[in-house]
Amino acid sequence: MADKGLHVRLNQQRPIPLDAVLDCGPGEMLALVGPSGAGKSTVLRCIAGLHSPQGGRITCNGAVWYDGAGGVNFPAWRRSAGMVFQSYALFPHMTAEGNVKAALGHLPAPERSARAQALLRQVNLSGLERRYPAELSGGQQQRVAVARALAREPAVLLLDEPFSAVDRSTRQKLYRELAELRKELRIPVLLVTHDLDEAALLADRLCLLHHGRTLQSGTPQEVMTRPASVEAARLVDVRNIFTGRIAGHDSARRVTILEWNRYRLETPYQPRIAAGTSVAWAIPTANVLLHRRDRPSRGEQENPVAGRVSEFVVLGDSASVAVDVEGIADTPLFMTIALHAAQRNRIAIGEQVHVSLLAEAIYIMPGEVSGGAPDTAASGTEGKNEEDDAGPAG
Amino acid sequence: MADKGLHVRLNQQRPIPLDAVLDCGPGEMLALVGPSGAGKSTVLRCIAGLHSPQGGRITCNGAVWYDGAGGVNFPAWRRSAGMVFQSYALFPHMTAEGNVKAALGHLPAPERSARAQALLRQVNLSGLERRYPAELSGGQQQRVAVARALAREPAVLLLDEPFSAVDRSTRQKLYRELAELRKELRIPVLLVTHDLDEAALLADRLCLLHHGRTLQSGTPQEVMTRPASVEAARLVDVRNIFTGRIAGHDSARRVTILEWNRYRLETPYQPRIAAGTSVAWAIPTANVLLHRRDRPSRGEQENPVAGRVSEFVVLGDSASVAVDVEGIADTPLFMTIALHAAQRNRIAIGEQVHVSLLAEAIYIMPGEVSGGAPDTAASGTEGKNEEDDAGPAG
Amino acid sequence: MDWPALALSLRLGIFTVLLLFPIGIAAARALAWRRFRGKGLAEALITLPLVLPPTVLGFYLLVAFGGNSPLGHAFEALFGHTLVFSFSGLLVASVIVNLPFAIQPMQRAFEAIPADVREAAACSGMTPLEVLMRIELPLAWPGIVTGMALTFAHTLGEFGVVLMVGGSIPGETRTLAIAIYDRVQDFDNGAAATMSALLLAISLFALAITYVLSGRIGRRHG
Amino acid sequence: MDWPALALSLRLGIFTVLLLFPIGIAAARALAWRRFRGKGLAEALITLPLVLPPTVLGFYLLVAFGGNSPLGHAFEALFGHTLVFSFSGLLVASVIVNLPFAIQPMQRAFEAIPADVREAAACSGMTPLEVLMRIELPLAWPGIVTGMALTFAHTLGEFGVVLMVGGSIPGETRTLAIAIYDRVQDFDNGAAATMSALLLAISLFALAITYVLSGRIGRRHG
Amino acid sequence: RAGEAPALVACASSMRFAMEELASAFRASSGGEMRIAYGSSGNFARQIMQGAPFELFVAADSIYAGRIAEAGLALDAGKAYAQGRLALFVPKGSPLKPDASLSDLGKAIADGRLKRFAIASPEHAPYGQAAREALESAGLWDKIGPYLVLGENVAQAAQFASAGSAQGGIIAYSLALAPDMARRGNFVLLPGGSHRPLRHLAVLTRRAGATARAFYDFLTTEPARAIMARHGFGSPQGAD
Ligand SMILES: Nc1ncnc2c1ncn2[C@@H]1O[C@H](COP(=O)(O)OP(=O)(O)OP(=O)(O)O)[C@@H](O)[C@H]1O
Ligand SMILES: Nc1ncnc2c1ncn2[C@@H]1O[C@H](COP(=O)(O)OP(=O)(O)OP(=O)(O)O)[C@@H](O)[C@H]1O
Ligand SMILES: [Mg+2]
Ligand SMILES: [Mg+2]
Repeated sequence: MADKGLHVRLNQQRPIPLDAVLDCGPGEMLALVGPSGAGKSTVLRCIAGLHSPQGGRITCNGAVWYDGAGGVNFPAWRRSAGMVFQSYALFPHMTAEGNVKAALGHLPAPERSARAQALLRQVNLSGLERRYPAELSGGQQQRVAVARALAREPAVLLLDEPFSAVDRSTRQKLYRELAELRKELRIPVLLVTHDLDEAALLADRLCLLHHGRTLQSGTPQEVMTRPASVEAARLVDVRNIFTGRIAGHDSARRVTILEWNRYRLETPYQPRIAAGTSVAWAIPTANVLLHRRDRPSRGEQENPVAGRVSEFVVLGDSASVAVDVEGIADTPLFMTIALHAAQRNRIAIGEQVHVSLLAEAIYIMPGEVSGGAPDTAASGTEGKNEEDDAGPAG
Repeated sequence: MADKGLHVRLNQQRPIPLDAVLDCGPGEMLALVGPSGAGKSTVLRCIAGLHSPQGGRITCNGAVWYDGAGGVNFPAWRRSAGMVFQSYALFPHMTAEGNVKAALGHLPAPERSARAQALLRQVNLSGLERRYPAELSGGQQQRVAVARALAREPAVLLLDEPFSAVDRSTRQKLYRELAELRKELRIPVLLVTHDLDEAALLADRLCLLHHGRTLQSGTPQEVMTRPASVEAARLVDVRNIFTGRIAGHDSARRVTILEWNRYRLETPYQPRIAAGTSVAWAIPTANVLLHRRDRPSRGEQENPVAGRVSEFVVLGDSASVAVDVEGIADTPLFMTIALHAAQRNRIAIGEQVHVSLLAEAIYIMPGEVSGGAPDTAASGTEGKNEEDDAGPAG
Repeated sequence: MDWPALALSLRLGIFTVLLLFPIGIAAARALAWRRFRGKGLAEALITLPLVLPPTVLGFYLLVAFGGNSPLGHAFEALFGHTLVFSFSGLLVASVIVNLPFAIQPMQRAFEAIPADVREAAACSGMTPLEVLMRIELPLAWPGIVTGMALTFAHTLGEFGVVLMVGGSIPGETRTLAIAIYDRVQDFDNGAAATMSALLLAISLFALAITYVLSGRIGRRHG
Repeated sequence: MDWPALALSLRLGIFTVLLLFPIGIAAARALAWRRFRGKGLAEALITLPLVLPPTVLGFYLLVAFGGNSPLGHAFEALFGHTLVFSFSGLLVASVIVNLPFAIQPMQRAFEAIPADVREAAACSGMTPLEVLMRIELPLAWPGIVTGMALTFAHTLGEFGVVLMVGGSIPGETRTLAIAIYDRVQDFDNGAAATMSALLLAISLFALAITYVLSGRIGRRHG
Repeated sequence: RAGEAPALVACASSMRFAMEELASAFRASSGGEMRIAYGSSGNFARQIMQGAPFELFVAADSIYAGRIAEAGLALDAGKAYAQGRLALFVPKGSPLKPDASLSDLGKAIADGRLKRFAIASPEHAPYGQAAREALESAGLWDKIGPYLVLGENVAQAAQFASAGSAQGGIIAYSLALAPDMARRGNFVLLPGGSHRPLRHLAVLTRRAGATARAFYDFLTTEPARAIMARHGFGSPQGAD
């Protein structure tokens, strides 16, 4: 009860289904990640007191802000939650400085102006204090919204995609400011983002939200490398998700053998999974190694697989390559390789390639997968996405 | 004149300074990249006919849309430009389907509904056709805006950060749809984005905009690896920018020697730059190689440099490391290495490290740099950014 | 119950609303979006009919449109009867008197339409007329309905100006409001009360319906 | 020139505006944002004073406030003089008559404030009162000014109701509008014209100033 | 005369009850149809000057009809068809006595029983002018000033006098006879000598047709006088 930090439990059927549990300690930053329409903004709105869920409980530093059963429901202005709205929601009749000053009610009037200017400097907007929102670019407006949310010295900070309209270098600066601020303020910070890099970079913990339900929480590293389910894996952008069957365990070599169509893959030793179980498994695109054409290299004995390049996209220094693996229908295997490596090996669409799936990087998800023949990929991404959006509607 | 594609020349002093030249052929996608407040939205608004610049000329497929000297200025509705607004600008009184149908005026009425639904399916919004904008999440609204812009079958497509609010996997799908569409429609597409990966992935050409001025155009690869100036380099997120002096040329070994404080760096042979010239130079973070602690490797003879780790940030599979190079004040050298390599070499803040600057990756920018002692970094990024925003105001 | 007077009042109300609908929208849009010199004065001039006592306004209109004025002469030459003391005269007077009621709320409604929404409409290839019909009018609708409802109600109740330029001729210019006033003056409170109740019922009904309907439209994009 | 009448008219206009400012804002906000049963009816009822001819309305008020009515009795017991034939009576009548002029434009203005802006204000730690003062009122200001300007102008010009409940007592209930009407009835067109011109000048001045000022505020967030 | 267009008559609203009876009596005797507009005499006078299509103007005083004649819009100088009378009206519950000599009114002023007293505006309403004369003859005009509330016309003065907010008023006798008024209080006819005669004039305009002329003549016939007497109007005799 007198527990520090933010504790949130939300239950609701309509209009937007919610079934979410979140905890965020003081000074902690929790990233809330999920597809468009998952309910991320709605969760923030519930915490800020702008939406009353049907049931649940929200406490902050021991104070009960909302309790569906107890009939407690603090109004927004008494909750002391600083919020950056996805739509910015600036006050159109106030200048940038006025917008920030409006949230400085706790300071004596003569100090507000200096503080507002300092906040605007922090978000890289010095010189634009006198502009009205209509005279600012999208990214500039967004930064005013960030400054305003910080101004209040809130008990929790709720950031709804606060950097989506800001260019990368300004964003770097804002990241640093935010980190500073967290050290100073020691309050829970909730960050809604769809940028996993951003989440990995900034957040202490990450929470996956899907159809209003929290799927998994943990450190970003944990969630991204060890997603708890196929659903979660897809949300953290794991592209190589397949199903297979546990063939057995080799306690001597400390490997577990995974049957994937005609292939028998060595994977980290996990004797607790019974042989014969159908499982979903994944491998990061960076851990699919391309065999060099000219000479064999270190990892070539590890789970070799052959296929044909079906897609080749250059992304700056690196390239994303999709390989149709022999014997595996439908879904290609994706790999990311350095651009020069791709060029050296003359990767092109239609070319035959040999790759290795690094054994230590193969991750088998907990829980049995029903149906699915062992050789198929764990259902395609596209069709699914359409349901994602329609889902909460029904 | 009867030239296909979009040709834009804009000149303006007030209220927003502009000095921009853009060309975009049919079927081509041009990414417009620049910091927040650079004038990207303003350029799109000029093309769409929503803002009249003081001077310049805009032609599309040979038709003059705007000519400051000739007094031509087509109104927006006659320009046939499909636009996604940064603020979405959906019609609040129409459903998602209604919003799209509103831009289908060119189709016979009975066909509109089916077409609108098809477009909404393309942007992953099936099932939400009947929702009003206020009942959609931010990302869903943005996708309605994209569908509406496509609906018009425009002569040019103007996309102002059209995917900023959309999660990564939906974005992947939209990328694919957009690529399809470009093949079908063969129209010029202008994409404003601050995501360089997105630009690299989608765009045929990239144009850098800064303070309303177009700095450089070219393929994304070109612009990102060969920025024309320090300014441009900074915009494409090149982190390692330094100044040095050309010491001389070694025509035998076909290298140019660059003096960088106490170091003499070998760089690709460029005899046309006179010895003694002060130049700005850059190196990609991926081309700074860490020397292994355990055993020496291939590249160690190449431009070795020693320093101390001052920053270490893990980003998914890889890590970003900042090294304070001995003898170089102020600005660290950044490198990106695989996470496992960092761990293997026990990288930590304060540790001494040895790195090599790969000679072939050192890029010397054209033009002499004035001032700057050869050992300093080419002026810091932070202070500059603040001016970036204040700049257009003055 | 003075049925011809009721019919006349309704006819006057409906025609006034029909005439002021286009006039009001045109004026309100211009005042909302155009910048021109003397805009403040134009807005004040439109408010004028509110400032003058209706009877005084009626007096001025009577003199301006009367048989001795150039305007009155011209009208009589054209249509064969005087503008004052005829339904046309009432209508003209009623339109002038209701300018502020119609235009002011409409103007505020047009001003409230976000600029980017109108721009998006133009970028969707809609002609200015289509933008008006499909974007501006629906979004400004609550304000337009307010203006029209105020106009209709006020026309039904208008008394001073009609009295001055109408001449209270039965079936031609004797509106229900005047009939009621006559009854009150005559101490025929019963008849006055009946007629007032009917006038109220009609107006309330019309107003309640418009507000409920426009509320329903407005709620959609709350 | 009837200076006491002018002073009285201005006093009545100012007091009416002062009283209707809080009343109008409270009613307009409730109508704009609350959902309650019978809201359409409430809106229609507020429009009522527009529907009834002012003289008829005045007659009903005369009876309702008169010495024989409970209300009239209560007032007389409290203040020692009758509500009718007094400035207080005029003021009450004027407030009632102006309800639609004040509330309708304000309501539309409050409705046009985006929900997320109000939410952001609450999230900035403003109390509901601060939100009202610093966000809602400034944003609704053009509509509020419209309502107040319509009210002021209409009060100066109001004639029928004042005639009915006032009794034309010089310095107490004889407003400028009534003085002008008296002159017109006397065929003293010269005096009527002078007074009308003054009334017009004052109103036009007040209106032009408010519109220019509120336009300046409104333009900022165009 | 059936088949002829109905005559358009402008009639002072205080004459309405009498007028309706006169019109039906006229229709019965001659078959002439009329459309009658009721309103204030001042308005009608102005409207006729602005070209209003009235054929006959039946005013409730002598001034406005006279103006029409002066403006050259009338066929003749007009003729008096009735004479108005004054009454003291005292609403129910009033401490005032309906006393034709107005002596109780004087006492009420002195002992504070009187708070408000209604008359029509003496500046431009003929009945107001007459009421002032009556009060002057009773020697009360100077004392009653602070208590007066003024009706725009005599009908409004009657409203004031009967609504209970005033303790009484001097109004037209014809109005006091109206059933609705009679129920609300008591009244007494003031002596004709207490004020100058209130002559009611009718005048034919230059648009007058045969029906209007016939009705103009009918106004001064015996049956018409009888009807007017019943509604509280005196004979115009001696007035000319
Ligand atoms: N008023 C409403 N009525 C019904 N459904 C709604 C309403 N508002 C939002 N929704 C739906 O609720 C779901 C969650 O919306 P929310 O805004 O919380 O999503 P989000 O996770 O923030 O998405 P995004 O990343 O696109 O902003 C969406 O599917 C949306 O369509
Ligand atoms: N009405 C105005 N008056 C003065 N300056 C303005 C006005 N509108 C915009 N500006 C300024 O013009 C510059 C360019 O704005 P623009 O919206 O084109 O930027 P942008 O490149 O789209 O930025 P972002 O990425 O943040 O959306 C900004 O610095 C902005 O502050
Ligand atoms: Mg959202
Ligand atoms: Mg922009």
